[in-house]
Amino acid sequence: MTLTVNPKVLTKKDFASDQTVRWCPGCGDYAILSTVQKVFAQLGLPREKFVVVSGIGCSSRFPYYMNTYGFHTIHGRAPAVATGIKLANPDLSVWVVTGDGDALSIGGNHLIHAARRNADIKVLLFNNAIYGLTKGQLSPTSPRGMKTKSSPYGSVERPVNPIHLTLGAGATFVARTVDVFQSHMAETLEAAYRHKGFAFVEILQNCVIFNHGMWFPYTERDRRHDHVVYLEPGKPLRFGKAQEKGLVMKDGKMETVILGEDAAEEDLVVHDPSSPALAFMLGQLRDPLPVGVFYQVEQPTYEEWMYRQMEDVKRQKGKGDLKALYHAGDTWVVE
Amino acid sequence: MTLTVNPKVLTKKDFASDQTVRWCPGCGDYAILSTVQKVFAQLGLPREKFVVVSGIGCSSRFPYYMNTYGFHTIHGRAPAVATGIKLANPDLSVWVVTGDGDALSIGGNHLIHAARRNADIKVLLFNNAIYGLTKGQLSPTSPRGMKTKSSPYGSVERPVNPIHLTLGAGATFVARTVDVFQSHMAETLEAAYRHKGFAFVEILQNCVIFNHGMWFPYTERDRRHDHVVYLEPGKPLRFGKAQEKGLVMKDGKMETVILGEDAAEEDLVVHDPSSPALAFMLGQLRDPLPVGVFYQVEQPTYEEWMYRQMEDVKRQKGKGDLKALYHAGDTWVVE
Amino acid sequence: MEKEAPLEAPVWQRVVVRFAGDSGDGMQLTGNQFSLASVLAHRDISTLPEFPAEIRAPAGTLGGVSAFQIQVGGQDVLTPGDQPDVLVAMNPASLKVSLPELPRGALIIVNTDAFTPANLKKAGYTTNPLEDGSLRDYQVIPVPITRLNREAVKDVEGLDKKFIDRSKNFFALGLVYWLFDLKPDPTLAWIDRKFGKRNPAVAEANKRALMAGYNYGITAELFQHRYRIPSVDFPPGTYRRITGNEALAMGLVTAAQKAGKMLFYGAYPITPASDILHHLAPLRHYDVLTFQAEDEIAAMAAAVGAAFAGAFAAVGTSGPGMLLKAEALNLAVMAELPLVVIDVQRGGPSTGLPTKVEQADLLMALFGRNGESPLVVVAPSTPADAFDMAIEAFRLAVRAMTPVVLLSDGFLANSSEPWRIPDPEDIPPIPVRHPSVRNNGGRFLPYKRDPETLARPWAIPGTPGLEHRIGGLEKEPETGNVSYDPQHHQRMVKERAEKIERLAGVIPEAEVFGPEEGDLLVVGWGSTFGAIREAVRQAQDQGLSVAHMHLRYLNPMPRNVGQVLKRYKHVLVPELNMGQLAWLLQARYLVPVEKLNKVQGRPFKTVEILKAIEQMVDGR
Amino acid sequence: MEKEAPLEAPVWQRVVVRFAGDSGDGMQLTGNQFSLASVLAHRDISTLPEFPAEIRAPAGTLGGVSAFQIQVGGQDVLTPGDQPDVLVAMNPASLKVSLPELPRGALIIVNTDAFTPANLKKAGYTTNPLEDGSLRDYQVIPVPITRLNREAVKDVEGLDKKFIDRSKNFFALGLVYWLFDLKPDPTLAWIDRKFGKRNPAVAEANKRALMAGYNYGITAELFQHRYRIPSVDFPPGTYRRITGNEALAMGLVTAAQKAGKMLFYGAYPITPASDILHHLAPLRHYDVLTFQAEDEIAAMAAAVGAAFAGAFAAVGTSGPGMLLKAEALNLAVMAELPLVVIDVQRGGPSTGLPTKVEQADLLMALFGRNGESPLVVVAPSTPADAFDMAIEAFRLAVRAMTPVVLLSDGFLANSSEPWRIPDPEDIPPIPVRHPSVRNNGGRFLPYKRDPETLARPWAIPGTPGLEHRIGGLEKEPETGNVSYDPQHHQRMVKERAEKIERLAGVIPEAEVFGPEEGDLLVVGWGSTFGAIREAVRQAQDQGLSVAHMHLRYLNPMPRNVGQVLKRYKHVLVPELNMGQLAWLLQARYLVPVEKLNKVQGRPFKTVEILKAIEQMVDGR
Ligand SMILES: Cc1ncc(C[n+]2csc(CCOP(=O)(O)OP(=O)(O)O)c2C)c(N)n1
Ligand SMILES: Cc1ncc(C[n+]2csc(CCOP(=O)(O)OP(=O)(O)O)c2C)c(N)n1
Ligand code: SF4
Ligand code: SF4
Ligand SMILES: [Mg+2]
Ligand SMILES: [Mg+2]
Repeated sequence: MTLTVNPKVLTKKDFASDQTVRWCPGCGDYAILSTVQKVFAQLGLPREKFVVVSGIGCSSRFPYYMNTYGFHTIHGRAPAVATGIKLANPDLSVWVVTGDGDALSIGGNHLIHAARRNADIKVLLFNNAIYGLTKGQLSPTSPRGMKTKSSPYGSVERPVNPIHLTLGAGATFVARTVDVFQSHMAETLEAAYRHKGFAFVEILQNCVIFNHGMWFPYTERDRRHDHVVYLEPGKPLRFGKAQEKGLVMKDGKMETVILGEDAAEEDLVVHDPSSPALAFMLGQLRDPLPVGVFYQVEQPTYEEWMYRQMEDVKRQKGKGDLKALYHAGDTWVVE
Repeated sequence: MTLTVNPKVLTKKDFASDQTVRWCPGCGDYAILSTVQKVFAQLGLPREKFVVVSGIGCSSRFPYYMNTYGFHTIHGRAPAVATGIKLANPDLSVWVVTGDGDALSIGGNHLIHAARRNADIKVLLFNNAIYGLTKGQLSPTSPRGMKTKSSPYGSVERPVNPIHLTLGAGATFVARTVDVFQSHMAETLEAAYRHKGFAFVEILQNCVIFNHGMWFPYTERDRRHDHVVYLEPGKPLRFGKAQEKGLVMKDGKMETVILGEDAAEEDLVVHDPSSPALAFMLGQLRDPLPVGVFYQVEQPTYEEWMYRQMEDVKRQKGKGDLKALYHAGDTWVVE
Repeated sequence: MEKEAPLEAPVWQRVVVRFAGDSGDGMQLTGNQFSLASVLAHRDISTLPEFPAEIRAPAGTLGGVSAFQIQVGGQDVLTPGDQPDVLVAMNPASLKVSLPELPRGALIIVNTDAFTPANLKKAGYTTNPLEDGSLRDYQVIPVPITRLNREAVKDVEGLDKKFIDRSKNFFALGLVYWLFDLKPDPTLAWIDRKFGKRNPAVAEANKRALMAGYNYGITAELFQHRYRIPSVDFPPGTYRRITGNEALAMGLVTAAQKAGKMLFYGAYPITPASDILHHLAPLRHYDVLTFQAEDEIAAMAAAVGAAFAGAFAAVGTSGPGMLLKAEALNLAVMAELPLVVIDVQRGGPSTGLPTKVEQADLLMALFGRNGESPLVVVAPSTPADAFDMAIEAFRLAVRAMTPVVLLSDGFLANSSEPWRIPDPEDIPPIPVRHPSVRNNGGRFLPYKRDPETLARPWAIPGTPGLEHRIGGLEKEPETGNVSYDPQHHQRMVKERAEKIERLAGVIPEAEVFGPEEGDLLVVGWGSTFGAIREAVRQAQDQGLSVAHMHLRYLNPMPRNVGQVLKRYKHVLVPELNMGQLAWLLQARYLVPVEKLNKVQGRPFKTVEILKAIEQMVDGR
Repeated sequence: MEKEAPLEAPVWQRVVVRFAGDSGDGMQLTGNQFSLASVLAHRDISTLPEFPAEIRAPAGTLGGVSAFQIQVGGQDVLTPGDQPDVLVAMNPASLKVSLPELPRGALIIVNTDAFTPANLKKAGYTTNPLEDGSLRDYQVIPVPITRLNREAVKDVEGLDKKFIDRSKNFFALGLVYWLFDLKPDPTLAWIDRKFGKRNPAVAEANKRALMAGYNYGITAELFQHRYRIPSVDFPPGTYRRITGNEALAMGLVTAAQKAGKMLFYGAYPITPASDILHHLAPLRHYDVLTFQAEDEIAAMAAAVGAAFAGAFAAVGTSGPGMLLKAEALNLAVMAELPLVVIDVQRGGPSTGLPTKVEQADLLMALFGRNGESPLVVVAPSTPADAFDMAIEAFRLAVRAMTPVVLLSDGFLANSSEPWRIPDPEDIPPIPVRHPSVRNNGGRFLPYKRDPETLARPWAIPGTPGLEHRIGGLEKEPETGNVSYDPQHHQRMVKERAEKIERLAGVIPEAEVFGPEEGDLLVVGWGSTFGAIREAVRQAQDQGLSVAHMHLRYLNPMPRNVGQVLKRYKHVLVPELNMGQLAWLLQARYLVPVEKLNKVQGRPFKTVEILKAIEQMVDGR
């Protein structure tokens, strides 16, 4: 039996596994799955080169539905497992699918360390601001006051900001997209893939069962334009149905203006994904909510450095020889 | 035997325990210990109200030397233990002493979650950019290329920036000081104490044995002035022996200028600890290195919210009664 | 006019009923209402909900089946029953999933309307089981439930269309009420309480559905007989139903109040333990502080901190969480701080079977920490017992200044039984002493042990003059100062072990149910109690010389265990694992034991244990 | 002219020497040089360094003492010795710390210059032991080492003042070389290699100090005799010294190379395991990728990932780290991936005694994971054996597709012995198969087991056509698809256990040293090998009927263990814990065993075991 695969002819279908998808009807995860399958098919890489790694959560069932290599690991540890995979075989395209609880609560440490090391892995965080799989408890992205099974009188916690956290950890690529923004998500995922190094993509996702409508202010067709701003490198920050609004900087803070009334196009902030301070400021904004690539900077990847060092040492010392290893130091001979 | 303690007459000595201090001669930890003891004595709080909690590391031996309540816990978990202490008894003044490995490597997750929750605990991170206790391995703050026992050919990792990380996590107080800057450290610690909420203080510390001189560019008396800038709220950022240099903003970046030559006093950036973006930008600077309070904002603390909720519920529902609890729901009587 | 069932209708001592349908069909609610009606009619019950795997499977598939099994009886009911005598199947998938459990002759009430080609296909049926003769060994009662129900609610004013079919479970419930001669009133009242205000139309529809089902029973003459179950002579008192998770939550709160303490509960959600958190989180006015931590490590570490600060601290989790808690738990062993760790065991290893029962964490609880790390391990045997054991856990924790692990499981957690509500006044207080003066003249010695219990003093931060430092390094006796002295280590290791062993002096001896000596002793622990006790009872009824000893204390073990074991020719240890208690008993008492192991994510059936008993006593 | 020791000087089969001084006195270096000189003179050795607790204590205090003990012998030397025959004490603190270990009559060489009032005080002496008669039971050789050394190096040109006294350990070493009739040449050469280029003045000073000490021995007539130790008939070959940690590092690299694989080593530093990382990190050119993770969880998880991707993955840690690794290790059990987990055990519980030896993680290794989680556990018995067992661990891991836990300890880690360097060619390759074609016609079944080993195929990402998904949930057999089916769970639990048990068929039977049957069998595991073997040998020399069985495989156990146990009247199990192997043996084989337990952070002394043997064989 021959197993040759021609990457050129791959379609979305090729990336669908034979397992029944088991999310609740209407769950935002479906749209993400569909887009990821589509994007993967277009990347020009054969299926066997993809590894999709996840933790535990509704979102983390993702690998089962992808006809690639997949590993549904344990809660919060996917970035560490992915790092091991990437280090062992840098040839693979390694993707982490995770949830807000998985990545930001139990897995927070692995996320920030993967970010700072800059191993070339792509982290897709499905943020539904709730624990779906365990049936509706507070998550680190649930807003203060939110009532859940574990916070019946409202949350008393300040939520974490995933964009800020990953920027603070030193991620080289930080982006946000939304489950229902199909083409935006596709572009963002492709940008993440093209980025050489660690890429973090927050995907706002609707949980129909335990947190329905969490992101509606940003996703409902009629409101969307007024509450979402698309980040495009080198372009001024405009939004609104007729692109009539924009963002200006005032006293070190972002403010919304009406073009022509409060300000002119030249006054608007121009998006520069190479500026960490701007990215941090944009990360603070909730209305309008920025989507797109907040920050991107090219740096050598962790595995690049690691393998370069291995090669350097080999060049200097020659390929390791067990005999030499055993005989290092003082030896004596008995005859 | 009477145990009354008069907080007014406390001195530094009162805070020294009877245990022999066991750091290497010359270790930067001595200076920090001395300053902490001095500052504690001045805060007007009786000894029994202090709890010093630590993880594992050279730095984490700290509680043994403080004549207060103390808990030398396990590696990386001190912020979580401290949160439990504070929640159980908000009356206590809870201090965490930790190292760069303890807080940023194994304990990273607890640090960022303590920061975002804003429980009123003070975290002192002794940053010596090395694992001291385990005898000299790479730490998350060791610079790339640094040779250690675990990186004999130089580190291949991008270090973490503790200021950025805690800002990204949403800390309400972020500061930096240096082991040998005695009075600056005292001021900074006092500011941390006065801050209502989570306070993070990075203290650059010299490890004479495994990483001697790591911070010398900033600490040597003759070089200090040119490489350190003191952050003071509302003051322009000036430094240099004769305060002849300053920092200006250019294209969204900080740049050093010579006053009178490249720029005037008015051009200088004025420090505003309420601006997260400015704090983030300052966090990037390595030369000059900013010390002082990068960021401070007042927000309700975690335990405040929690206890307020407990009180609210009590007010609404009355103090809980076991009988009512047992009898909630459907019951039936057998006679 | 109500037609009575034929007079010769037998009296059933116990009947097992199973409601099964799609996740969306409200089977849990139905089962719960049936349980309630049964207990209000003074019958004993034991229930077992069966949820589908965590994520909602597509409607109508085998994976999406939700079921609720209940045994109702006129005498001690100890298990939800081996095999359903009555099955209510709301769709083909639920029939298919349940059928293997049914005995021949069982009564099956099916919603024929749901047996559409599409649904049959989703359930993997190629022919319709209602028509192909494959159910010939059962009494099938075909009822067009969906249609009848639509009829019943069609006139309800203001009823949103999407709610019409949602009431069909009430129709089925009404029918079953009639079948069991139970009054629909409690459910009618419940419907009013639940929906009356918020959505009167839905309330009305549900009530009509319920009564339509009940009346259908009266008029349709579908059944050969009704089930008559005598009522039980419960001891006088007020009763409620209680699940294991509810009982644990209430036990923890009670323990704290009995000590005049705040309850600090640290948790990170995990199936099947999350409900303990959900039960505790609303109890703020009971001085219950629930802390949802970033992970299990932090939950445990915070509990250690809270215990240090003087709170009654507890945590609850399941297997994977226990692993993450182990290091901070070990710190509590070393720091000698009292706290309670609940492990609601589920199928393993690794993520395993998150919603299923297993008892495979026993040896982990005992040995799953580095170094010699003795602590107390207890295990409730029934939901109601969980209340008592939660209190007992704190009592022992405080007495010996030690962490206590309480092993529950996924079956105990969710199954329910009637609970005679105690008077809180009757529960003895838990004595706690926090020293306020130095225990050694001018010095405070944090590790100076109580000569009787070997407990160290619980001096809490904030107390003037008792400032001291503790930690995870080995210590000098008494002072608690860090010490690497070989003799100090040896002594402290021994004292930590000894202090746990001494608790054997205050815990009750293990009770033996049955003859004092004989052919066979069946030894169990945890949630297998009901199945074992029932099997032993049946074996005794057959005249076999069999006794049952159930261990609620696993460490230390009751002081009589060794002697009891030796009084029987054979010992049988049934466990939902590969033989962990068996291993312990052999290691400790050098008594050979026979193992009966099941690792299928399900409780034992009585018959499985009975068979093993018969084989051991008769068979050789 | 060299004065020979009196002719009647006895020949010593073995001598135990202990170098002790302040941390700053270079005692480890001194001990290492002495070891080297001894082995180069064809003597057998066993060494034990003793570091002060982790943080540098103030100079001159008891806490700051650093010591190095070595047994040198003319026949099999199995331990560093119970009691030093010769003590070199560089200051009062080191004398005080060492004295309790010395037998009467021991030879004590003291640096009298260090016995200043200040130093005496720091050591807690109120009177000078050299003068108050308290050493009358020993042969004290007072040498003004500091002064003599200063004299020796005073003319070295360009010698920085601060280095003058630093060479005094070489003076002491020279003196001891003379005493043991050892050639100073290897050390002279070593000094040249080490300092010759970088600091010729220091090199010169050290060499002069060494020779001055040696010559002082010749001229001063301090000793009644020199120690004559015959040389050993080692089998021919090239030898080196090796510590346990070195051996493990080399074993791991060898295993990987023998499979043509990269070695992925995930680690988070922790005493006493960190040195394995330090030994591996420089081996980049051996395709060794060391990953210093953010914590033990990540180290383990990354290793699981690396194993999934096809690398030879290993991790190394100590007790507290094992707890953090448990969850991801359990994932490897479920995912059935091969990897090696090294636990260098130290004193516990919790942080415990980080630098000290203990064997208290055995039951944790076996049972410290939720659910039924069987894996392989092995334990090397000597430093050199650690090399073989590291390779064996990988061999078993790959054969059964399972994680393997290798239990070393703080004693094995740092002690050293001569190692006959193998020819790498003689080490058999480790066969690894990664499938490249589907194993079931058109489908790939990731859990289709090999009928002989029950191992599943190790198909690695990047292989076209074998795309598959694995995870921590329970699985359907063969397909590996998630399954909650009761029978699937039962079957998979059994198969995971069975596959480990089957390895008993390929591991060697346990060897018995001594009579095939008799009065007493002593059973041990791990680093206690030397002390037990030595004690058994001495008991046998006394004519006692005693044998020794040392278990290098703890799970599965060698197939003959049960039978061997039954061939002796009594069984004694000495362990550096409270009786963990003893538990295992009782639980598994129902054979009563006598326990000999020590938890003092120290290895057994031969005499301790010998006494227990005598009591059991003679005493009753
Ligand atoms: C160690 C451990 N702790 C807890 C759990 C239980 N658990 C499974 S998923 C989950 C959180 C899921 O939330 P999220 O990551 O936001 O994913 P979602 O289900 O919302 O997609 C939790 C707490 C677990 N599986 N393992
Ligand atoms: C779970 C666990 N892993 C590893 C260790 C070993 N360990 C102790 S301290 C330490 C790092 C110390 O570095 P840092 O926090 O920077 O403190 P420093 O000693 O430099 O003050 C490590 C890895 C441990 N004690 N526990
Ligand atoms: S619970 Fe929420 S997140 Fe999970 S599958 Fe259902 S809708 Fe999606
Ligand atoms: S090793 Fe470094 S950090 Fe630790 S005590 Fe010594 S000097 Fe200080
Ligand atoms: Mg979520
Ligand atoms: Mg450090």
